Amino acid sequence: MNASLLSYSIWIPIVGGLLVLVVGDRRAALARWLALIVSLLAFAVTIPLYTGFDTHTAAMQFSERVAWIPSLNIYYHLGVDGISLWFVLLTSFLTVLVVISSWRNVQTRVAQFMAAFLIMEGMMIGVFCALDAILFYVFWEAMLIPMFLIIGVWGGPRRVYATIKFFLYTFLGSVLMLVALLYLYFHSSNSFDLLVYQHTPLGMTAQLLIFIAFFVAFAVKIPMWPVHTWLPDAHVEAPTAGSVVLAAIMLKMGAYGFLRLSLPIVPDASHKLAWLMILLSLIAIIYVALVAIVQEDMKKLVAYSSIAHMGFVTLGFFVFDSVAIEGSIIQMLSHGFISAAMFLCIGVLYDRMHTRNIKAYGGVANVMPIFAALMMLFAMGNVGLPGTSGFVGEFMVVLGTYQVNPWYAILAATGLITGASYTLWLFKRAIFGGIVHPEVAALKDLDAREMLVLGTLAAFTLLLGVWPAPFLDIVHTSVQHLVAQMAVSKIPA
Amino acid sequence: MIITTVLFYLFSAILLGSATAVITARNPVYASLFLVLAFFNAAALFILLGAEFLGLILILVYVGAVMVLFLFVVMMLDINLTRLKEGFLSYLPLGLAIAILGVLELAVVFWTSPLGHIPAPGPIPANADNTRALGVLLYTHYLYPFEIAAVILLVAIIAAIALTLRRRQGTKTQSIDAQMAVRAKDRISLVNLRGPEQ
Amino acid sequence: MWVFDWLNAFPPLLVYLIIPLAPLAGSLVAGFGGWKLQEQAHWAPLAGVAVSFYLALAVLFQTLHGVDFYGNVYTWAVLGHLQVPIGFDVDSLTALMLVVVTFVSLCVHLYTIGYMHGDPGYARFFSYISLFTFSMIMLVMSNNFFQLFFGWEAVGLVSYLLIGFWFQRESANVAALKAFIVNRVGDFGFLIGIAAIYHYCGSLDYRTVFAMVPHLLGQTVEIIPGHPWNVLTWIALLLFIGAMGKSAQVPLHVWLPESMEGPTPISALIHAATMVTAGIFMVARMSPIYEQSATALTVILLIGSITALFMGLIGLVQNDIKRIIAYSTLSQLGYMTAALGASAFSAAIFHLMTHAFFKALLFLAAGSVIHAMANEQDIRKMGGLRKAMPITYITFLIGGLALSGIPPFAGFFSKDLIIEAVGISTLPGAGWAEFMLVAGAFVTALYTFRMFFMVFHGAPRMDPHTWNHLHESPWVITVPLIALAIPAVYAGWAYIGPVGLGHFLDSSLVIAPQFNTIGEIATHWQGAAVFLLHGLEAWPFWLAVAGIACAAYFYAWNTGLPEWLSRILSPAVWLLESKYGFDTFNNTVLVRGVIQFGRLFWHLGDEKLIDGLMVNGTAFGIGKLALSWRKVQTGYIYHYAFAMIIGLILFMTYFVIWKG
Amino acid sequence: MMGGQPTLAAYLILGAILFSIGVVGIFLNRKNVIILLMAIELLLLAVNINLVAFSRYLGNLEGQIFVFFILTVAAAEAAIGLAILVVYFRNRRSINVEDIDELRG
Repeated sequence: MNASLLSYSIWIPIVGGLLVLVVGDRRAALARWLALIVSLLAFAVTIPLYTGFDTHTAAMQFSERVAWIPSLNIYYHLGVDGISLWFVLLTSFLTVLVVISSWRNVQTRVAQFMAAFLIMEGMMIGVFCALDAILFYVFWEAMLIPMFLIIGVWGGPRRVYATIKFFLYTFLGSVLMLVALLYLYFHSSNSFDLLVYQHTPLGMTAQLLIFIAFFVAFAVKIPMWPVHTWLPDAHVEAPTAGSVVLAAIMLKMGAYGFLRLSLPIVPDASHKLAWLMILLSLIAIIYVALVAIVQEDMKKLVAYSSIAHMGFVTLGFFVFDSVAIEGSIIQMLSHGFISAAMFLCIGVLYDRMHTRNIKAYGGVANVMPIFAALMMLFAMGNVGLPGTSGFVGEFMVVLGTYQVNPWYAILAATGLITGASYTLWLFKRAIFGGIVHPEVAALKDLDAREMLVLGTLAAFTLLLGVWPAPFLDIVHTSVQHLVAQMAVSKIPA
Repeated sequence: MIITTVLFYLFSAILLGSATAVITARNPVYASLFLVLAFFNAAALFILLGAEFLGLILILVYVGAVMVLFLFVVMMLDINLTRLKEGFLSYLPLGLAIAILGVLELAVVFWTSPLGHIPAPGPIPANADNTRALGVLLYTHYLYPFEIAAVILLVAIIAAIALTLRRRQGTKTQSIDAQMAVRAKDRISLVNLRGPEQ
Repeated sequence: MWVFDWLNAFPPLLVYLIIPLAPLAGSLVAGFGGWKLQEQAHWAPLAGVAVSFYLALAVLFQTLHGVDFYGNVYTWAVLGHLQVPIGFDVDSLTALMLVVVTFVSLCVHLYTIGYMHGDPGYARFFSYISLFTFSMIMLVMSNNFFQLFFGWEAVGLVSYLLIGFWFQRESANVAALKAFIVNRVGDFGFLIGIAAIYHYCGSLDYRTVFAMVPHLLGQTVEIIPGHPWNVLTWIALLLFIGAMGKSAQVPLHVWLPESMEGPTPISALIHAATMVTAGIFMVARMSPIYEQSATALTVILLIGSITALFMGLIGLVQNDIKRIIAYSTLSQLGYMTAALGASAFSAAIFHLMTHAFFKALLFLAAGSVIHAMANEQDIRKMGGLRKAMPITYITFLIGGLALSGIPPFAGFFSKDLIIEAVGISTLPGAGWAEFMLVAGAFVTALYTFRMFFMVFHGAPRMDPHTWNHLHESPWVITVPLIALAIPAVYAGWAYIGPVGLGHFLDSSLVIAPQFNTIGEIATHWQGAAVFLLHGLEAWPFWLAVAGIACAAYFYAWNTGLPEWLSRILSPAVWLLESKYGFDTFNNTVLVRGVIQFGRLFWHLGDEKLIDGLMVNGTAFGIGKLALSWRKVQTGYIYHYAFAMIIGLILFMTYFVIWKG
Repeated sequence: MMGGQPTLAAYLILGAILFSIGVVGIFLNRKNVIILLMAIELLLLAVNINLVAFSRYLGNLEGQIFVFFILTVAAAEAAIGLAILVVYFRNRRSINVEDIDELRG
């Protein structure tokens, strides 16, 4: 059982998703329940990963390695370490919430909708677990398809533009990554093993080119400035559940790629181009935050805030300080909870009012006090208030960044101010205030299902903020190992 | 041996001249006739090179069959020659330039490369049997390609027939397969002229 | 003391833990059970804060006997090589702060029962103020910078929630937002300061950091290349930016007057007695760092005294009773900050304490007035209230006298001590600072009694309906007033010895010998009575008396005079009424600037350049290119043949000429 | 060319010139499919001369074998080409290449 846990967590949702597809849209209720059961089962399967995880080693755990295409040396090779474990758990956990949250507000093609999410879950877990370059690439690209369908089929009025933009952006980036992987294949005596790549000596030019290829793929996914403009469009058009998965998990893929591929495989190039990455991260933190302030559409606002928050993540990576990198990972995890919650909150409002324009709201707190309280918590998390998860990562990144250059820390810390500005201004305009629009007066507070979803996320937001030690313990050894690895040049003497 | 050289230049000159005539002739009939002449000279050159079989084949197959086919088609079709000659010379400079360039370059290569100066082999022995040698090679080592070549020819024949075959409309001929395939229920069809009952 | 003896049976950590957790529990009960408890929601928070107060007293007595505590509760996280604990540092400074915080909080809880009665957010309000008490206790009990920052931001959050408590009001929301963001600007500096501390000391633990201070003395940092700064100055100034935000020092003071949009009890609790003094507390707590940097102390001294005088001046032209008190709070915080700058940390803490009592008293009394006036806050519409509200009148007078620094009330001792310490200080600019502080004494008395006379004396200016319904407030409001009035009277002469000058705080504070102003005063110390007599001969006292006399003359007897004066001095009045233009500057330059930049980046950067030019531009460009390239595809076979042949020849040429 | 036999280069240049004439033929008669086909025959003939010459000078009969196959394929090509031409003429009453543009986008 232990030996193939990862396979289970990948394939249970995928097979389950196919089953849901077979059940069909006619039997929507059955499809929903089946999807819920599958997602719960998939989540249950990932829990032993945490309980059985050995925090003392940086090696891959729960490894599986089976020949897949022997003639090309391609293996079905899976494994998790401290860096990827949380993302596997986050994915399986959020899928449960996503299924519950879409219980009622998706009424068309229910089975297909649920199936898309389940299949996507399996693929995303696959990305986080894959240790074979081709397997990684296959999951990486395959994951786009369900998301493409989710936005394209269940999306808003401009969904076609958004999906094509989303698809082209992300696909274009990935292709270069494939080229880099193939180059590595020929340079590592025909291996597709990502772990082998970490020990393959590479000259500076090769490293720089590989880094740029990876950078394009991952920067688009994160997304970093200036390749971020697909994200607001995709978010605005995506259904709530799609936004949740997009923000909470898919954005993490790019950052994860940096950690798993760029930093260990091309450390010298990473060092050499760190200034560029830091520059782009700081631009994301400052520029994008300013753009977020003036948004009129709630989802766009949160989407831009996601970009700004991911700026902290990439900033943390490229100062090569273990505190900062751990902070970045925690920031990613925290952003997984908080951005998911923010999008769900907006979804709650959208379900009732069918508009995301901030001006259409105002005074929601009068009629939806519980909702307002929960959203205030998430807003504070977004602002990065100590005691919520949002603070931990930013705090660690600033701490770690200061080690390298005080100016980086100073510029990054302006995110504290701008973050408070756009989040709380949104809150003031939408939630506080008197009731101006009669539609708002008719709003109903959260029902039990919504409360369950948001409450769970709130609990995690607080837990991670009040006691991040257990979360960090998992990450610690792997990050130390990574930092040690990064310190050694790979350029052949 | 001087005679060989003289013959080579003679045949070559006629070959090139007739080839030039082929591409410049106003009338396709003349063109094909010049082509025939070119083939004859080429065949002579082949024989000069000791490839009698190929030379003969060239005359038999090309002159005897292919060129006749050309002539046949040219004469069969009622071709508007004036339209075809429009802009005849407009591409001449380009074509000439490319041709001269190509010839010059090839000449340079051939003159400079050692390949061009391979010493001429000795005279062909009197008892040499080019046809037999080719036959031995064709029916042993190149048997499969030879068979395939035969199949290609067969395919070409069938394709040419299939392409040009035309079933004339309105001719009264017996369709045997249609007669064989007929079924009882196809013989009569009952048609309700009144339409459905109200 | 015998009432605390039974606590010895418990492990000390448990006792310390209960101090913050009791209000937190009260807050959770009120918050989650609020919709069921409704008007009974106050019991749990009240009980929680009462427990805290009781234990805080116990802790104070312990520390009086020299029992300190320094330990960790749990490890929050291990960051790289850095262990970040949640822990407590309980010494005399903490104990004193705990008592002040829990005492004022208890009074405010009690007062709130009456003041917020009938408000739909009754339970929510109690939940918030208990949560605030929890946060503030965490802040003062912290033994490391992380937890300090946690408390720091958490009090900011509760302050935000409470200022915007009446969230239906636009002005309250704006004020809340402003308070949070301005505080965030301070926190921004504070966070960088913490990062700097981590960078240089490798730890966030107070004791470890303080132990590292001697090693940092000679180190410099070049934030701006070519300008080496002393590391400790850099750290001290960064931390002080945080203090400027929280303790509302110029120019980060703009949020405090507007925070008066919140209900009065929280104005008393948060925006007078406790939260705003967090900055003062923090600097005192970090005295080992600040004492090593004369530059930082000078900056603090000047900013403090500028705040003290110029914010007090604005108080002269305000008409909203709460705003007047708010500006006086700003001014008094300036005094405290100036004391910090003069290294008179104990004086600052002492003033913090007395100020907590009399300012909370003033606010609560003002709240009592507002309550009686049916939420009217404009002093021009009051007058003659003393007959209707005797208890409020007396307590307000006590508070006012204490604020103005009239002996023997509490404020006199603490303020005089500060002025004297600043006078002794040898820092550059200390002379100016002393001048501003002394002048501030006059201004303080003037605006305080202007308010006093306009509210309680003279002819009533409200409508008859309100006049007829005037009544003294219920006991839940008056009892806290009386409870606060007592220390406002006696805390000065009773505690100036031990707290202001004595050795009670010595274990918590570090004072460098060259800055030891308080030590110098202490050498001449002959008891509170002598200090008082000495004070009667000094400028500040007579200026305060003059201020009261002026106020009495202008606003009780010759009420036409102020108008005439304001007409003569109209440019000055205009300057004061526009609050020196800080708000205008912030709104037009900063806020609008940020929004303009945001729009620019969005429309020009994102939409036009990135999306328009790069993304859609690429698509458009490829389309164009395809259109033109399509023309090459003529469909004529001979064109393709030519292309092939020409290509072939070109290749051949290449090989012949370059490779041949 | 000192008496004796013509060199290999002579044959190869003959082939090159013949090939070039074929190319010029294509350029000149770009509209007339029949002459185009004839030009192609010339090109093939040039190739064949080269092959036979190589075969002779290198003493390797395989060159002639290839000529044999080329002849086969060329014959097949000519047959089919002419068949297409006939069909085309039947449909369009023209063999002008410019009229062959049904597949043009």
